[in-house]
Amino acid sequence: MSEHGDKGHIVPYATLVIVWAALLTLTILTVAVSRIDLGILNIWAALGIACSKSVLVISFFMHMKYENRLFKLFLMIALITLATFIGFTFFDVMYR
Amino acid sequence: MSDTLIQGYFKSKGTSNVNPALITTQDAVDPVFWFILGISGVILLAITATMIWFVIRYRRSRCPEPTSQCDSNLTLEVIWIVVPTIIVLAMFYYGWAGYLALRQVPPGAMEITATARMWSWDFEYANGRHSDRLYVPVGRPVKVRLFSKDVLHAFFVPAFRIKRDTVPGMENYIWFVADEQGSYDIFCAEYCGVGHADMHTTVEAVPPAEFEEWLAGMSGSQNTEKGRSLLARYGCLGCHSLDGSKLVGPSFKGLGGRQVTIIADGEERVITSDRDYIRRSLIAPGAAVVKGYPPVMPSYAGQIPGPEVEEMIDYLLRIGQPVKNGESAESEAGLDGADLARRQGCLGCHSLDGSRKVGPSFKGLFGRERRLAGGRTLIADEAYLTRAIREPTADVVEGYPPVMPPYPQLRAEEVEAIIEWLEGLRE
Amino acid sequence: MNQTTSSPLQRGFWEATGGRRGIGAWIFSTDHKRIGLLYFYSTLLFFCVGALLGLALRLELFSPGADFFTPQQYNALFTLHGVVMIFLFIIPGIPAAFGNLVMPIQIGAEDVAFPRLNLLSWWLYAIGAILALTSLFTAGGAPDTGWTFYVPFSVRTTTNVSLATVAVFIIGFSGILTGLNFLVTIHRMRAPGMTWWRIPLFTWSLYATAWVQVLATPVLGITVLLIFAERIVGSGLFDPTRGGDPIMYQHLFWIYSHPAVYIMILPGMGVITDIIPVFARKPVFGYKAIAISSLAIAGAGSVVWAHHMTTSGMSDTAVLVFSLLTFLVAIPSAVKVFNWVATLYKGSISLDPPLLFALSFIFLFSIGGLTGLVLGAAATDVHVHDTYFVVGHFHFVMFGGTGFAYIAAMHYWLPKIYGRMYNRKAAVWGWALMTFGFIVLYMSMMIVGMEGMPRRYYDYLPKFTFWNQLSTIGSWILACGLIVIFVNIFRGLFRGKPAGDNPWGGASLEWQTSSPPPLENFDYEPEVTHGPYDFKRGCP
Amino acid sequence: MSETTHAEHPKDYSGAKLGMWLFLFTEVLLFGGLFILYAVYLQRYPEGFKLGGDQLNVWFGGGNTLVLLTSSLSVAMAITALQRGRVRQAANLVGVTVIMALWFLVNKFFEWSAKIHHGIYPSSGHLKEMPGGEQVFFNIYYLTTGLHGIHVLVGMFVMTWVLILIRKGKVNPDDYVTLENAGLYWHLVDLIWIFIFPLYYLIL
Ligand code: HEA
Ligand code: HEA
Ligand code: HEC
Ligand code: CUA
Ligand SMILES: [Cu+2]
Repeated sequence: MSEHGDKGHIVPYATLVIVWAALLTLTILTVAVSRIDLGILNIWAALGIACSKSVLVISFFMHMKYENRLFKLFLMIALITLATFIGFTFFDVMYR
Repeated sequence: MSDTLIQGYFKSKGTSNVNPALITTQDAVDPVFWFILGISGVILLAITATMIWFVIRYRRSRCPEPTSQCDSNLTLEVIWIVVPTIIVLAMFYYGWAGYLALRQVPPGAMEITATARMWSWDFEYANGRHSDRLYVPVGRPVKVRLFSKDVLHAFFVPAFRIKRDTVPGMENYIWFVADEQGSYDIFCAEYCGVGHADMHTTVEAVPPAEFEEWLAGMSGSQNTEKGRSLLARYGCLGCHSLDGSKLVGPSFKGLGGRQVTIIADGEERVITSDRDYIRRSLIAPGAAVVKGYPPVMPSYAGQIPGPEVEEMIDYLLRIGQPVKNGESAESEAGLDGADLARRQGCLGCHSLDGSRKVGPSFKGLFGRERRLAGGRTLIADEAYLTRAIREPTADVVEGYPPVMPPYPQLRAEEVEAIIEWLEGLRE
Repeated sequence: MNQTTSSPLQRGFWEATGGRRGIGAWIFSTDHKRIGLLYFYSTLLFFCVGALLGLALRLELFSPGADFFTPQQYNALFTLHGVVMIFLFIIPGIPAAFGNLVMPIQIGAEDVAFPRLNLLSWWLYAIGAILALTSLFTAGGAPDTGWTFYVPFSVRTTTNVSLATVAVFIIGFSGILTGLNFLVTIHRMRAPGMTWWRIPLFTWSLYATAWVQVLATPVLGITVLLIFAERIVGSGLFDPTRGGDPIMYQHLFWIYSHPAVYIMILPGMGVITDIIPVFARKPVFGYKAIAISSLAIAGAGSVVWAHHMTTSGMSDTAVLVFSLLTFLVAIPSAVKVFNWVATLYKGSISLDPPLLFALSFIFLFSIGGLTGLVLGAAATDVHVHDTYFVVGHFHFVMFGGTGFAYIAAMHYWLPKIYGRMYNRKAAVWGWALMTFGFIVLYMSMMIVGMEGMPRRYYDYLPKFTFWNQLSTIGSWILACGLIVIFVNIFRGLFRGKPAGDNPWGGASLEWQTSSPPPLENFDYEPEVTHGPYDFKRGCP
Repeated sequence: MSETTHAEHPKDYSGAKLGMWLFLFTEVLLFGGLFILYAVYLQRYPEGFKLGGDQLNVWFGGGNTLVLLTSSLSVAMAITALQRGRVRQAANLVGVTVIMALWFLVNKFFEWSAKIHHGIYPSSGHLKEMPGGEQVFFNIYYLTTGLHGIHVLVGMFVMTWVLILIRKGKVNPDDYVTLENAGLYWHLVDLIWIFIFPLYYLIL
């Protein structure tokens, strides 16, 4: 990788603003959804929306979309680790 | 069977001698131990032997150059991945099966509730009786429900290979069956503070008939015993001694009428301990802390019924005071001291032939001059012996560790019977 | 540390003080070798402190009853012994000391990726250590919770636990930064030709370790912060009277602390893997298998934490799952052991001190690991949990494993760093005493544990006396061995004969540069053309 | 510190960013511990959590969400601006971010004060009288938002520092990895809030 070659992709303002608008929309959506009683689904809907917002932030604001595979791999490792930490704790609390 | 793990291995394997069909917790655990340790031993030996052999066979003085540059072999590597996998899966399976047996209480088990607190145990039986040793009938499975009043403790009986934490705010359980009469150690296995190592008590496995008798008996009478058992039940004796020795808190000995230096609102004051003071100490221990002690006593406000509080205070005011007459009317009950001594496990530590075991021999003990740790000497008379049995740590014989457990559960006439029997062992 | 100025051999990075003088040339240096030595001496210091505390524990346990210490003092002693050994010695021990010293050289880099961050790591470590020591002498007295800080006791006790948790937090942070630094270094700083499959296995093990450090240590951070919050602001998250659950604390604690045991052992395994082929003059057997097994241990080791909680009252399903997973971690460890032994086959074996320690490692670690299987099986763990059997197990793996690897690394790499050699015969004597004393010391613990003696007891029943006394005697033998070792090695390093650039005939890069190495490790840009264990082409 | 030895070596951009990302993972896992507790206690006390969530003010939470999202936008734009050589604009955008951070903290301050005023804070007598589930909810709420607040505060200082560097020309269109890394940190603070908001404010 040469000095300036990997200095990164320039993300245009327009893209950033569109992402921001999408984030705001999703925020409103999540508030709206929380007002409807879906039982257990409420929490999953909230998490689902929060995850999509994160994907947007990570991909565009944090430039992950333009980084090489290594960065994406690292991110997956970290997220999987967190998920197993949370998930495996439930082998205890769910069945106690 | 209820031996330590290692003794158990060398004894011929036989199931319970009371009921041959009974599975004990030891039966569930011991084979797993020997399975895993056996395989491990073989593997360890093989690896070590191979290693040493290679080192000797291929030492540089004999092989100045390596005779092979081989750096991998797929077959070998697959073998030593697959074989260990099979081995560990087998170990896992046995371990799990044994664990399941520990978790499945046999039908018809007797329920007992154990409550741990800093730093003592309290056991409650179906009829409401309490004790600080765990009495169980031989041959009958027992389910112990485990609770904690403060921090984590763990109920551990090595003889039955069982252990489980007591967790505040949560109920745990454990089961076991004593297949042989005897006394088995109960340890606290979860660290719980200064008194952790002293949270030792025993399982007393007695014949069913005797158990029933014990369970039914003694619950009403004897005021003194009641007071003492209340102290044990509410955990006071975990922090306060009855014999003048200093534990976490001041000793109860001679508490009534004593001059106490307290620190209240940052000021030091000397007061005389009386009924009111003791009651306040129980309800708001933080308000006036005895000088030289940490303010760790929990408040018992609302936890002890009023009459019991008064009974405890009665007892506290009485102990350490000169013994009043008229309480020893009921001796001569025709009890066999020798039998009692054996049953209570005295002979595990004391010999009858003059030889030294963990404790001093009983032979010729009565009436002899005793030298205590600290240099005091006295004559082994009835009063001394009673104390030695009731509160063994009060006077520790020189040259012996202070390890004799107290025997609060012995009835007064039983103690008397034992002492009578000891008297007969004079030269 | 400046005694060496008088030495005629003074060369290499020792001379490059960066314009600073005295202690400043060390504690402000960003050279990875100097930082490595800082770590080496600090971890060694804490090892000695911890070891003396261990000696004190054994002294108290020589006979039943409270002999030398009050119960409270004993509790503070083992807490301190555990905290010092775990957080100040064994976790930073090999990665931060020897990793810093040789890893960049092994991959042909001139330093780590973030030299200043590296220095910051050491500073955080030092600050944490000072705080930990301060907690002994202030306010409520030395912490008495054990190194596990279990609630509710750790929240109730009036001793100085709060400060200790802050110290642990800071030390944890230091470990995170080291791990992060190593990951980036290994990814970005390899010399031309240093492909992934040419990286020496010590560096591979550091790579796996670094991942665990980065991903598991933060959980420790939040765990100790929670204790802190619990004590200071009364956030009753673990308090059952306020809806909390004390068992959740144990989950959080072990989510870090089990992976931490692999932070401790993996670098040790790496040291052994680098030593054995050199002294057998033969390529390591199963290079890829060993590299991958390091990653496998790191990965699988992160999901077995609740095997420390079998009797805690957690669900039986969890016991099942975690027991099964625990057994699976044993497999990659087994692969390593077999590969080490196979490497010796048909070699040309020279029994120099580093190899002797490596062989002891294999033997002692195997015992420790195999007893880990007894602990991993649910039924047997119920009996031995929180007894001296566990104490025996972890001393075998931590001291017999990592501790011996640390000493092996000292004998293997310090001549490189100092350019001088110690006396071989004295090292062999020290090794023999240590290994023998070690077995007497800790085997006795395992036996008395199986008999049912619980841990963290200042006092025990008389029936346990024999094994305890034997154990204490073992600790004295071990102490003699350690003293011989240390005296010998430091005499050698400061006054011994010149060691030469490649005293053992190693083929990895650290042996290709001079002893001691120059400031940026190589006088030329290294080109890597062969593997680290290619002795035919690699050595003269 | 090591100017003499290392100045002549070119900066490794990918390396620096890799390091920053790894650091962010540790932050994620630090909060992860709290999220583990959240998940477990939510499963145990769904009712208590609903009651607790009801008492939090969606307007405060929602408002702060907007503030943080917008501040994220401004940092992202600052990077673009700097890449395009518009130094002034970049500095202004970073300035906006700092102001947003401050705004967030002020909001948080008012929100906490209101709660504390109502006697709801860890170890308050009022809280201790509530049922277990609600107590746990508020305790974990305070810890999580408190820890997050500290991160916002740190982020604010980092951004101010970067602003100074831009002004001084130390961070410039040819060398802006410091801004990128500071931006990454700031986005992380935002990301965590993206989860805190629905989990605490919208549990109804
Ligand atoms: C360096 C540190 C280290 C290492 C490497 C290990 C390795 C292992 N540990 Fe250990 N452990 C500790 C440090 C360590 N441990 C500590 C500090 C504690 C106590 C904490 C406390 O409570 O204070 C503890 C406690 C502990 C417990 C909890 C005990 C209890 O409190 O009840 C358990 C239970 O499963 C366990 C299991 C294992 C296993 C299965 C391994 C495995 O990884 C071992 C794998 C190795 C081998 C298996 C041997 C080598 C292989 C062969 C010889 C080949 C043949 C093998 C087969 C066929 C399988 N350990
Ligand atoms: C790397 C880790 C490590 C190491 C090396 C050791 C080493 C030793 N430990 Fe360790 N130990 C732990 C980690 C370690 N320990 C942990 C984590 C615990 C659990 C704590 C808890 O329960 O919370 C524990 C608990 C523990 C206990 C149990 C306490 C209890 O439960 O009540 C005991 C008891 O005997 C003990 C003894 C020893 C001994 C005798 C040594 C010996 O090997 C020490 C050998 C060293 C010497 C004999 C001294 C040698 C002399 C020198 C080095 C020269 C000194 C120098 C100068 C200053 C000039 N340890
Ligand atoms: C956790 C340990 C602990 C327990 C359990 C405990 N105490 Fe105490 N107690 C102390 C300590 C420490 C002191 C001294 C400090 C103080 O006064 O609070 C003390 C003081 C006292 C005093 C004043 C003693 C004197 O010498 O003036 C009395 C009376 C007392 N306790 C009674 C009891 C009774 C009755 C119980 C049980 C129902 C009990 N305690 C349970 C630790 C305990
Ligand atoms: Cu109770 Cu340990
Ligand atoms: Cu473990």
